[in-house]
Amino acid sequence: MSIASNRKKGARSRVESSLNISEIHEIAKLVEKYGFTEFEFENEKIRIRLSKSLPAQFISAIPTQTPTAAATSAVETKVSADSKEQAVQEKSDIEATLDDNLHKITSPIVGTFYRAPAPDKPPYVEVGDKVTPDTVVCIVEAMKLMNEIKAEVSGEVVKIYVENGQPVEYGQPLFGIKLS
Amino acid sequence: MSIASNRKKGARSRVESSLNISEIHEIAKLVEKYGFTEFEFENEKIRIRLSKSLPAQFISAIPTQTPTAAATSAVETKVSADSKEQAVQEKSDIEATLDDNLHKITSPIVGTFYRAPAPDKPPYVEVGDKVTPDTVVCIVEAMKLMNEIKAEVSGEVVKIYVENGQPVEYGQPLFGIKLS
Amino acid sequence: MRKREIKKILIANRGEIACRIIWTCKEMGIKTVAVHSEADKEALHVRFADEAVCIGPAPSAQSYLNIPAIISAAEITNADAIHPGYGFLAESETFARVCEECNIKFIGPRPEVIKAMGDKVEARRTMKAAGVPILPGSSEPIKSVEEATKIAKEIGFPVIIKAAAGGGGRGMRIVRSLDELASSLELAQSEAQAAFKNSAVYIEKYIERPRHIEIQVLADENGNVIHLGERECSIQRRHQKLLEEAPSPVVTPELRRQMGEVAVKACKQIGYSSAGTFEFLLDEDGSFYFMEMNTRIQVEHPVTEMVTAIDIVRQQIRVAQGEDLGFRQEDIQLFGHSIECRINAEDPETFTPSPGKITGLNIPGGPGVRVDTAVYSGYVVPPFYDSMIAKLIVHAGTREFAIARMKRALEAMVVEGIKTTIPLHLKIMNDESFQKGDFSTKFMEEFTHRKGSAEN
Amino acid sequence: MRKREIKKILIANRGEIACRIIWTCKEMGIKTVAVHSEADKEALHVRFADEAVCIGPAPSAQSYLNIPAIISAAEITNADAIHPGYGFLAESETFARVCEECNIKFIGPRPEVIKAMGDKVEARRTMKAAGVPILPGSSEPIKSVEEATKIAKEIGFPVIIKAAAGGGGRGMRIVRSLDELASSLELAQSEAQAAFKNSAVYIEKYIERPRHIEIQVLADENGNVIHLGERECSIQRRHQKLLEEAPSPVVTPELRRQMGEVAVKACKQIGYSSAGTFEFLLDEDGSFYFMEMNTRIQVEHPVTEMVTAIDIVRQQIRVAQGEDLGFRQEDIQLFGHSIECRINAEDPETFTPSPGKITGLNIPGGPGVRVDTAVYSGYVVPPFYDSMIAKLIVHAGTREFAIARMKRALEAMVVEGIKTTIPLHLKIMNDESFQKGDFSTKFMEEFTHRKGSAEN
Repeated sequence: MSIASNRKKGARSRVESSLNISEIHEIAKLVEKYGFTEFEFENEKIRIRLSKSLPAQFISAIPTQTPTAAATSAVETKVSADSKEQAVQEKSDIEATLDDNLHKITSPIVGTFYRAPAPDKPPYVEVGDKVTPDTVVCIVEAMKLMNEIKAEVSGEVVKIYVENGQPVEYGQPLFGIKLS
Repeated sequence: MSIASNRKKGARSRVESSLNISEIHEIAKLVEKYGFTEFEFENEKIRIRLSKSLPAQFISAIPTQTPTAAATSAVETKVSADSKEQAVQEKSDIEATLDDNLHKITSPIVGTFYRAPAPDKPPYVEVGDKVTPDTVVCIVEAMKLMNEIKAEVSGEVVKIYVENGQPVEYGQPLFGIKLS
Repeated sequence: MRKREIKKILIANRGEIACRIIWTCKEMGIKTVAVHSEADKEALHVRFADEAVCIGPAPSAQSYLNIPAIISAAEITNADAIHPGYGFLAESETFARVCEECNIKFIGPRPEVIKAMGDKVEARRTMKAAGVPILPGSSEPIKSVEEATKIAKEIGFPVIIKAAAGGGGRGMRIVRSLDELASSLELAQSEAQAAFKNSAVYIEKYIERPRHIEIQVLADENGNVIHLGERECSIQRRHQKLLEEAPSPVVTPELRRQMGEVAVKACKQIGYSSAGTFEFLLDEDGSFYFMEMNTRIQVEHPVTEMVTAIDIVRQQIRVAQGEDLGFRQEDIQLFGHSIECRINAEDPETFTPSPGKITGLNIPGGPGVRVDTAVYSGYVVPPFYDSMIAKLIVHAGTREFAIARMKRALEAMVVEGIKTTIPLHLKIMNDESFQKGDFSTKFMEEFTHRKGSAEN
Repeated sequence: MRKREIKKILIANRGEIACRIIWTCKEMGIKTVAVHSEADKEALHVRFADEAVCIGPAPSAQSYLNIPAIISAAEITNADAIHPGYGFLAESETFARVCEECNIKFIGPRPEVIKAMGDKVEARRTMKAAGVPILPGSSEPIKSVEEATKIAKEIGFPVIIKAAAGGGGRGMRIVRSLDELASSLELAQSEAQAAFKNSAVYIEKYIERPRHIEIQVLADENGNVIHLGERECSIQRRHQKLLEEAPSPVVTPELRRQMGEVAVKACKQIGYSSAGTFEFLLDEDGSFYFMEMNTRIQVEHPVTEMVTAIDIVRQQIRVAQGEDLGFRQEDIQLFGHSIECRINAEDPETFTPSPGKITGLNIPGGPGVRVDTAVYSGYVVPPFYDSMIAKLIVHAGTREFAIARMKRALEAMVVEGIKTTIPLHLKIMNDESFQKGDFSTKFMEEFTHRKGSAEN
């Protein structure tokens, strides 16, 4: 039994998506989009074993699969396996994971979820709508930037997990899609 | 995995005999024999939940199955079961427990084991000797008192686990007897 | 007193105090022998001692109270001293005497002193003779209203009339003024006659809201005695202390000096040595009355260690070696405030014991937090012994800060698999009367009542 | 500086320091937000914070170094301040600036100060201007023997001749007297030419056996600055501190005063605020030279907390609220001695990381022991982050006593399932040079060598 597995009131729900390379790509692209290419690594080097030999342009180097990704890939499999075990424990807490046969569109960033481009506009998608990979399904606002989130898959929207205006964390399921 | 199950050098071997009422009888008899019938229970009461309502003549009351024995009997079964589990873990450490089909004569007290009544006398028993319940098999010296240990069973001595003059702890196997 | 070097100590105890003593022995370079029952084979004191001897089956009467087995264990391991901890044989004159006869140093005061302080009547007589204030009252049954009036006037109201044959709260009557005395006495006598077939009653001073305050003393075998200030132990349930603190929120430096001096003087008079504790009842007007003396280390000794930075077990061992105390009274300075919560394996509402396997455990850390425990994740709390599984101790600059620290430490202390008193302690920390320091030994009664009312 | 009340702090970190900050926030009644990567879902900082936000996948570049994600997490939880801990973004000027722009209080000094101290060359220049002693040497390549002689005489022997293009120990030549200078210079130049195709060399003072001594400072935003004495951090392996202590066994009260005053003066000059650390090289003759300044809380801050009884994180938060420091320099008193051992999930011989599941755990307790950790029995140490899993800290009256205490605490600290540096620390505690306090930053080299010889 894990000490930390007891959920407490007030904690946000945590989501069980496993780590994969395409998500790293996606995240790196988005982070890059904000223009934060400069990081201070001087002390970080001392503290973070896996990244200590990296050049200062760490973030921008990510999409090309540089040392970090290579160095961590061996252990990622292990972590995913652990996550799956923990998922069994926490399943009942998270409505979204019950729909195991649905594809989930998850939030690639932390921010605020908006279903429409503006308060007076209709939502991008509703339950029952068909989507293609390029369909914009929502906006996640982070640091005053409106990030359009695309479906990335083709199918039908069958679930919307998050209410308009709610905060979302990384990896949190936003939509359940029945793939076509 | 149990933190305390790692054995360290210098610790004496611990023995896996389970708790039973006949042993309590036996021990109580022996303790009584030393004449220590007086115990201070005033502070003990405060500290020991199971015995707080006991009269001061606790020890001498034991053979007649008074409150303690009654109060603890419910939990004894549980402890025995636990001991058995732990025995599996520690088995390899203790030579004696390997001879599972032998009856063990164990030390009923802490003390020093002597095979003979005096240094210049022959041992009470040797491997191959037959014993009956009343056969004295050894002496365990405790607090300058020589306590003769009887076989309590009939059979043949096939193992002697402890060297002459060695210290023994409570419950430590002394002889292995093939019951007749 | 000639000096004797102690090289190996047998610890005639189990649980956190056995470990606590092992830590200090290790720091002093002294070898340790653990003794244990069959139920304690997996206990940490067995793991961390240099040697371990199984002394008997689970029931403590046949193991931790088994004097011959313990003495034999000391003999076969060549231990030259025994530390009894608290409980079990810690205040057994017999045990101390057997140790002495077997030429094993008993770490505690002399057997005669243990005996004298163990008999409550003799202890009070001895203390009275040594100038320690005792709760005033009649020493013989009251014969007449005139006699009752005389005594009541002497000791002052309120007084309590107690049936000689009563006990446990029965046959008691509190009298708050002279007007009520005659009628109360008559009533009490007839009640006593009806209830106990014995009309004899006594009169004693009644303290409305007493606090349980105790003074820690340290004495060497060469006549030096000091005190380490007081502990506040009023938070009790059925005379079981739940939490303790040092200093008391109501003891002033002047009162501390007075109580300390009384205790030190008494120690000198009775030839006390080693660590000891004077338990007093403290009245709201600052009067204090001797209850009893504990001739051993107390469960709650860490709060004193935190505010004085003195290791009391180390001092016990030094003194047992014939050494002088390492400091004089003027070296003792109190810094900050310390609180100890006793974490028991008990239901926090009903107080029924909750032994069993600890399946998950988090021990709080960070600044000002000390945890004395002998449990670990996977440990099975046996049903045979005391239910206390840990002492959570905090230290901070002020009482308010110490309460805040205790709250966060209690929140971070996680024990899974069994029930514990952690939730109760959190409620006490959040209680307004506790926070104000405004309480007496009746705290738990009033607290439970308040909680009961709040829930209705 | 106007006061701003901080009601909720987001902690942009993980592991023990995240928990450490949560403890102080709880004691101050401030709400906390944990951020975490997907690998840290089961981490204790997530459990003990009031709220938790997953900010990205396991690699720290996409989680704990992900500025937009952290700022967004602060915005969606309405946190009004961010504590960066150490490592990760703690010394990122960019991060401090983004916080400022987003109207979130960054708990640390101003971005300009972080930037100035982050650039080593600028930091030295600034410090020199502020009167802080810098390691003397030539600022330009040496042109002639005469120039070399002049500089060497100025700074005193021994000196070190360093190839401008060298590094990592290559192209260095130590000169101990004037006689050797000319020939050494010639040799160094031709070696440099051969090795790096560049004959340019510098001269700098050479310290034979330097100690790494650092001064802890605290500054508020209203110009008040104090220091909390020094920490001894010479026990390092490849510039990674292994264990630290306070005070240093060689720093006298007078030297402490000197070093402290230099640091305080420099802080005032650069307008420093929050907690900070001046790292110095200390020569055997008592001269000290600025190395760098860390503009954040340090891993080893607890040893200072133990000897001063000051909660440094609390002071950081108070100062971030615009409050004055709670005390003046004259209020700071050092009591006793404290040692911290960093317990890393590493092979104690090869130092290769040893992540994995902790299957058994015992956290030592008893007097004078503090453990700052975020692991528990059953926790899986992830391979993505730093290998430090716990800080074992002891406090005692003297250094000798603290070493004895650390030994028994190390013996009682059990971590099963992964390898840790506990055995290495035990060996260091038993090392004679360590016990005498007779060591320099070369300690680990010499220690490893001694151990190697002893084993052959």
